[in-house]
Amino acid sequence: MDAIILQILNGLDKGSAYALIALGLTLIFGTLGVVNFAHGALFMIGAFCAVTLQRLLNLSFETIDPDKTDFLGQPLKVKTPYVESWFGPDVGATIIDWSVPLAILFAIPIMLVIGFVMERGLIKHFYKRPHADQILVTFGLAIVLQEIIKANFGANPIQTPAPELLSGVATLMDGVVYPVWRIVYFCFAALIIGGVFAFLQFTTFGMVVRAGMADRETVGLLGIDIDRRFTIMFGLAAAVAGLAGVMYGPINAPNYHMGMDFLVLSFVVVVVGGMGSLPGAVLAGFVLGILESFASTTWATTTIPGINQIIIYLVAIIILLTRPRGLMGRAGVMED
Amino acid sequence: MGILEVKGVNKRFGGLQALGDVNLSVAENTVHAIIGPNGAGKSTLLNCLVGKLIPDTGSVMFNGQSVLGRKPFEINQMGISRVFQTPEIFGDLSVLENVMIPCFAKRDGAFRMHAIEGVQNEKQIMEKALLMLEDLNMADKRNMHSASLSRGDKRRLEMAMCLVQEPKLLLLDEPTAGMARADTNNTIDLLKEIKEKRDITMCIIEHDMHVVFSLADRITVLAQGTPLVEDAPENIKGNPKVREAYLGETA
Amino acid sequence: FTNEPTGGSVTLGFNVPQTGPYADEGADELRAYELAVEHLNGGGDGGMMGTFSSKALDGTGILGKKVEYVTGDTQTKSDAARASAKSMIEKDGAIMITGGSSSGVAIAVQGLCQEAGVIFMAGLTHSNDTTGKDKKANGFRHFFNGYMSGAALAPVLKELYGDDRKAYHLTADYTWGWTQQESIAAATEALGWETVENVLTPLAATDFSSYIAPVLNSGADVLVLNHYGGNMVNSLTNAVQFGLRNKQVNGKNFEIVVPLFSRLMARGAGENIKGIVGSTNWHWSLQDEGSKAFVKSFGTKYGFPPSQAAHTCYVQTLLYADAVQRAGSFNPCAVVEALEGYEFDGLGNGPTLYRAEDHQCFKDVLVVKGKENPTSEFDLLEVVQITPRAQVEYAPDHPMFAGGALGSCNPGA
Amino acid sequence: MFGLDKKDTTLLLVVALLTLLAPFILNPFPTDSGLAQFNAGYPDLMQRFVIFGIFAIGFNILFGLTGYLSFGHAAFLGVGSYSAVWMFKLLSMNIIPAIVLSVVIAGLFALVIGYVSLRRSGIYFSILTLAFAQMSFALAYSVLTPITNGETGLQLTLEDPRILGTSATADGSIPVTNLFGLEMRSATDLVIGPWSFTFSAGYYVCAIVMLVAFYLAIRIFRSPFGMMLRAIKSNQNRLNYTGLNSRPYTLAAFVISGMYAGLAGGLMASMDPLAGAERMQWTASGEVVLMTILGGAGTLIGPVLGAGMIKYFENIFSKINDNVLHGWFAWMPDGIEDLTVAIIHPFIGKGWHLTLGILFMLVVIFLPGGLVEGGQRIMRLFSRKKATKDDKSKAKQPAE
Amino acid sequence: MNVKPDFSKGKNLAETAPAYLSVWDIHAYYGESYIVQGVSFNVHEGEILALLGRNGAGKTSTLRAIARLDDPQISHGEVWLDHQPLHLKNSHQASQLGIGLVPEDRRIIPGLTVEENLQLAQIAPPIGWSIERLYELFPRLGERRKQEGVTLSGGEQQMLAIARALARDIKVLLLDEPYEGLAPVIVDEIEKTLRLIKEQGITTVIVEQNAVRALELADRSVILDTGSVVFDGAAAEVLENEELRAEYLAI
Ligand SMILES: Nc1ncnc2c1ncn2[C@@H]1O[C@H](COP(=O)(O)OP(=O)(O)OP(=O)(O)O)[C@@H](O)[C@H]1O
Ligand SMILES: Nc1ncnc2c1ncn2[C@@H]1O[C@H](COP(=O)(O)OP(=O)(O)OP(=O)(O)O)[C@@H](O)[C@H]1O
Ligand SMILES: [Mg+2]
Ligand SMILES: [Mg+2]
Repeated sequence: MDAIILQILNGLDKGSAYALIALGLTLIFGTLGVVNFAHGALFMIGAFCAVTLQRLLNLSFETIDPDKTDFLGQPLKVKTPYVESWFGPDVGATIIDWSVPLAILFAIPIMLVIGFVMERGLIKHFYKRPHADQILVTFGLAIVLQEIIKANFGANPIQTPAPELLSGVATLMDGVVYPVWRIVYFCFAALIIGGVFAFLQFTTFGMVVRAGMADRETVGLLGIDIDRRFTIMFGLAAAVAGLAGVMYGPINAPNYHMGMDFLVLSFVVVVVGGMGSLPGAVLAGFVLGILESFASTTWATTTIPGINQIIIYLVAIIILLTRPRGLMGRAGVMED
Repeated sequence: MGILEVKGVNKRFGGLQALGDVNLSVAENTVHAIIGPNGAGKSTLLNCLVGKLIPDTGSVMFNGQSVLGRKPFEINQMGISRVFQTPEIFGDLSVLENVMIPCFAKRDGAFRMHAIEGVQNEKQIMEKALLMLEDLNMADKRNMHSASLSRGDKRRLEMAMCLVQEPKLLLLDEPTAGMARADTNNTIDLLKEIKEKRDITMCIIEHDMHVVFSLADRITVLAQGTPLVEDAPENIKGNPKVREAYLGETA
Repeated sequence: FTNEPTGGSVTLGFNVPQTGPYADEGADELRAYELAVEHLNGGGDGGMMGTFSSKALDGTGILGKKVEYVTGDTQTKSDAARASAKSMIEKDGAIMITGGSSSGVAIAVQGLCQEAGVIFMAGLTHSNDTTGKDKKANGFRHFFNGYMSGAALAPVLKELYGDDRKAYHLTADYTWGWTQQESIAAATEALGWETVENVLTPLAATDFSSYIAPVLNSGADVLVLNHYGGNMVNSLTNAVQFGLRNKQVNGKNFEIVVPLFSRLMARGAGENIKGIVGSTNWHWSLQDEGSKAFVKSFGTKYGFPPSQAAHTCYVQTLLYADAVQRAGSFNPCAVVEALEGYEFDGLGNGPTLYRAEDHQCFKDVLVVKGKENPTSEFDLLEVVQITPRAQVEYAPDHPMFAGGALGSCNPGA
Repeated sequence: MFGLDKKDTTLLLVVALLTLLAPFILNPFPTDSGLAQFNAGYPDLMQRFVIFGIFAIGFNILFGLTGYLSFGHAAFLGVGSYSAVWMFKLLSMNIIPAIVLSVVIAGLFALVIGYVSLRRSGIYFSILTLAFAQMSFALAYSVLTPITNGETGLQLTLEDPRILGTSATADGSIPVTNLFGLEMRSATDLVIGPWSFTFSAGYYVCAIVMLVAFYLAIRIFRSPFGMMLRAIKSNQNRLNYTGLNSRPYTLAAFVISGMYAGLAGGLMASMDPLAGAERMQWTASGEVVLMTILGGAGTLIGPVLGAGMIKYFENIFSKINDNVLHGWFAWMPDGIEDLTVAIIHPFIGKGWHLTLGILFMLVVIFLPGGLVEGGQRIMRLFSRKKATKDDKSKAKQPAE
Repeated sequence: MNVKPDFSKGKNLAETAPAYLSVWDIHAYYGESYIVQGVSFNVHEGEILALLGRNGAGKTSTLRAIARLDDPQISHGEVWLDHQPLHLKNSHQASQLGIGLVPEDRRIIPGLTVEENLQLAQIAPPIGWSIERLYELFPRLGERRKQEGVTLSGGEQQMLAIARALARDIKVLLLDEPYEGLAPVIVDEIEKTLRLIKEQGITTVIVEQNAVRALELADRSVILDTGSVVFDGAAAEVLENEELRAEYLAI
């Protein structure tokens, strides 16, 4: 029983990661109709915003400790972060400890700017081009972004731990413990998803963008500056992707290709959810997350060997064959 | 017994009764016009004939065979062709190719692997397509990208695509809408000529009364999904119900 | 024979992952190779050439020919690695190929070198199969393997955690993972440990939570992570997140074991690695003369200490050069002969044997532990024990290694 | 000639000439010069060019003509490779049965996957194919290891029970793949002055297969079948109302392109008898998509160019290291040399991905039709003179 | 008698143009093809202008150029609306300045309901008729407000397209074949509406194949042939001029 509850929690947690990434992707892909292979890279850049902030906070001056030696036998240089010297060791250490939550504030403007620049400078010219061209250009961009990160941060993962207070486990009920940060992640995802839904639901923004997607020209004819809205939408999507990345850091240490790892999966989630449907993407994220969790139990893998390897794809196939447009897709979106 | 027999067809879209108990019999080698106010269900009826929609109840017999439950391509192979209300053509292909494709469908059936022999060797088919284009005054545009035709030309192209198949039953949904008067007249002449030359039955939907009265042997007036009257053209003009529901004062 | 050097120089092929998740390891390997070439050509301080038991090398290249090299990218994919190796052989005339940082790649390239008739000096490859069922006459491995990890770890584990333990294995679902799991399970079961469960995890997995959660209530009190690279960093991080480190089971502290360790991975795992036991081929803090010399010349040139991958690659290059020098010929068959059954010392692992039967090196194995209070970003592991060579040796026909045949050396065209 | 019109015949002849002379064309630089690094005329890479060319040509029959974007085509290539290697292991080292089997098996595989996936269109189709391929990859990597040899890839061993042939040669090695005795690995070198050219048997076998494949592709493009496929891309709805059943057409295209992929896989295994699971991964499927788009989707020669371009970068740029750079720029003054090397450094060696990424972006931004469009623009530059630019002379004045 | 546009090359039209909407010497291209070849005409405030011509004459292209839609590309030429240089604006700015276009293929936005299609028109200022008032004008739309726009019948879509233009506060209404596909009763209805609009001082340019109807409604007429103006004068004049009608309009 406990095991089942745990797997449901895991499923929800995985699902919230999928849903959050898919949410950003579906804004660009399902709504703007751009096959954005750089979305994974945006997620990755979000995570590296946290890494960068952590590095910035850890910027240190060096003092020599004559008692110790480094690997070449020379006196060891000891580093003290500036933050600690400015605010005192305790406050400084706390600030460093909280670098991931702080990175949320840091990442939002950065991701918005990246989103705007990307849209204005590049994607804008590709709305009317075939999907194939969009794939090529965004894939190229993803590679470039990845390589830039790799050149600066290396290929190995870099830990961005959660603050002390939010790490460790929480006892949810007797015998069921769960990592605190994962609970935080789930709540955060729910918050962002709710926020985006509200924004698109309670304003005409979503409708206008959808309309612009279907027929830019006519929307322009009705006096609406659709370009600006597309840009905002793109920035929003980039910010969502980035925040998903920032918060994901403490769960798995960021590395430069984490985006690619998630890319294919997030496309699957979006499509299974149904093109153009935000709730669909979120629902599919959770469905796939939970199923994946259950498929990795020993019971499942002994019943059907290898099921954990293929579950997501298998479910995707079954859903797409039984429901022509995924879970909640709209007719006519990217069907040709 | 007509070539096309529609009996008791009903079609609902949610709460809307688009077709209510439609009965229609089209005699062979005649032109049957269906007219009626906008939203009367004319296009919907046509959709039920070509397999785009399946009626909720009722039967549709063509040449003694039921068309219900068949796929659009099967129905076409039975001998029903349709011109759509908004032109449906192969925009990426040239005008000539657009007309050749139905020729292949006519000759080879719904599927045949012709993967090796070049198109340019299909002389007969090409000639047939060209002749058709000449009939419609479009031969000079044969190498144009069909997407860049003007709207009227697109309509004519679609007509060519249907006529070249020499269907037994040709369904025309507003074939002359958007066509210049001169071309409308040409089209009328062409349809008349075809009717005389070939064994063809036509079902035509039109709002242009000039076209309707020049061509139709019989007219059905549809209103709110049900046939209002069915009669010869002379009688329709004078029918007060039709005047009120459809023609207005100016007709 | 293939690519016989005719001019004044000889070309070696360094085939390392330059892109993909192992790019950092590849970069470190490449540094080591460059250093080795420098030393072979008489540059720098000579590094381990000074401590090497064989004195055949004299700093004038190999057999008097200046050593040159070409590099390529394996992308950690068998296909790409073979393509890159082939281009070195066919285009650049490389006479020896070395490098790699995964077993799949090593075995694929080893097979290629056998067919093409050049020598392959494996880089970082830990699977039993490399010198087991997939061994090849033209291929040599200096690095240790899964069996040795198990044999070295077992006594230490017993000492640290007792002989009444229940182990839960998470294993990467591909050949390397399986062979390592098999080796470790065998070694620990011999101690009296019980293997509660072995769960295979997909290679593509990034979040291991759904594999870790069942561990909590399984009754196991040790978790063995048969993962490498990013998989290992993630599974370990997840295990720590779930509080496994602070858990008490069966009245004992819950423990995590990572059988194959590397410093680069340890860095990726950050805080989570502290106190976790594993095995490694070599570590820069070793105090023998060879290691000190190597760390010094590497550290001076690059500003940080070498990784175990760098070490094994450097050593392999020297060993190859030395074998040619001793054989007096670049002919692969002569090199094979010179390396087979060769005993040497002074390269950082103590007295070492290149066994003739399977071309595997036998040497001491290090058992290490994540350091609690590192003094620098490199000082992440501390050596718990140096397991003597005798303890990790096995018969060439040991069941875990059986199946393949070395075949005969192929000098190529 | 060959049942093609003049333009296509010229194209075919040009391609044939280029492929057959590739050992010369790809090795323009003397062996000892610094630029020899850019030579691509060695057997393995030349084989890769044509094999991936075949793969991309086949992919283009599906994607370029019908517009159905398969994201799982690498699965067919992988299946082809596995079949071929098994044929080598079990039957004979002759490549003919191996290639035949790989084409057949890949075709069957494509038939099954295509039959299911083609029930959907657009992005839904893409994801279905992707899912099938990813499942094949995951299974080949793990559960199916007895058949695929998992991570390591399926290789020949000294114990293979080869029915027609020996398990091992007299000197204890694995026999070499051959075409009725002509060994695929055999090659002859031709040295002319400082130049050296390699003629490899394997390459010419691949090249001839590619020319046949290319020729067939032209015939398909120009056939009524090809026209139907383009019609499907343009307006599938219309096609159905015209009395044509689009399903068997798309399925046929899918199977044909799957067979091309299988052929490529079989050839790849014939040149180098190893089949690895990564060949089926989504990145591999993505690669052929990129090749096709980069070269120019829907054009005949584009995919081959795209394939060549990507493989060239992968194999040539990745091998340039700082050492080589210093070699090239040794003539510069030291400081400037170091600076130049430092500037180029990020783009070569381990940075070849970066260069490739930038290249993708540049091509798609400036040459919307891919490399082929680049070629056309150059051609147009030469024939510019004819084009009248004087619009005003044509412009009529408003009616009076 | 043709009215020669009262301006000449080079002068600042804003000062000299007597007209409300001035189209001066516009040239438009689709890629390489040269479609509009120097068209000029003036429209006075509150006037209805009928722009006539055969299929492919360039009527739609001219309207699109005025509304500043992306393609065709205007190479040179100017369009002035009430002293504002429209040729320097893009389409949404033109719309905000008061240009409303009812496109020939209606361009109902897929995925949106009837009501959403109308709401969309009222997002950017200035806003015209209220949605309720539009439903009064076209009750059929009111009944179908929750239906997806593109599933409307052809005629209903046409109504929606016109309603959508009126939902904005327009100064100039550009109608591209507004009567196409409409039942005669509805045509009467719309004609009445257009007269109503005219009374409110809105300027209208109407392109229509049903030339007689358009000319009866219009004050002035411009006839295009292969991209150039061949007639510019009073509407009544065309109706009287047999030759003109026969040559360019085939009526
Ligand atoms: N898919 C659908 N969903 C809901 N309602 C529909 C759908 N298709 C058609 N309708 C409605 O059914 C009615 C009949 O439509 P139909 O297209 O048959 O009219 P029509 O007689 O062809 O009119 P017109 O002359 O204007 O083309 C219309 O009111 C239309 O709004
Ligand atoms: N996108 C396009 N690309 C190329 N040519 C085009 C394009 N659109 C229109 N044309 C061409 O421009 C010419 C004029 O087209 P336009 O649509 O302006 O004519 P029109 O007078 O509105 O005709 P109709 O009465 O048939 O609607 C036509 O010959 C058409 O072929
Ligand atoms: Mg209709
Ligand atoms: Mg028009």
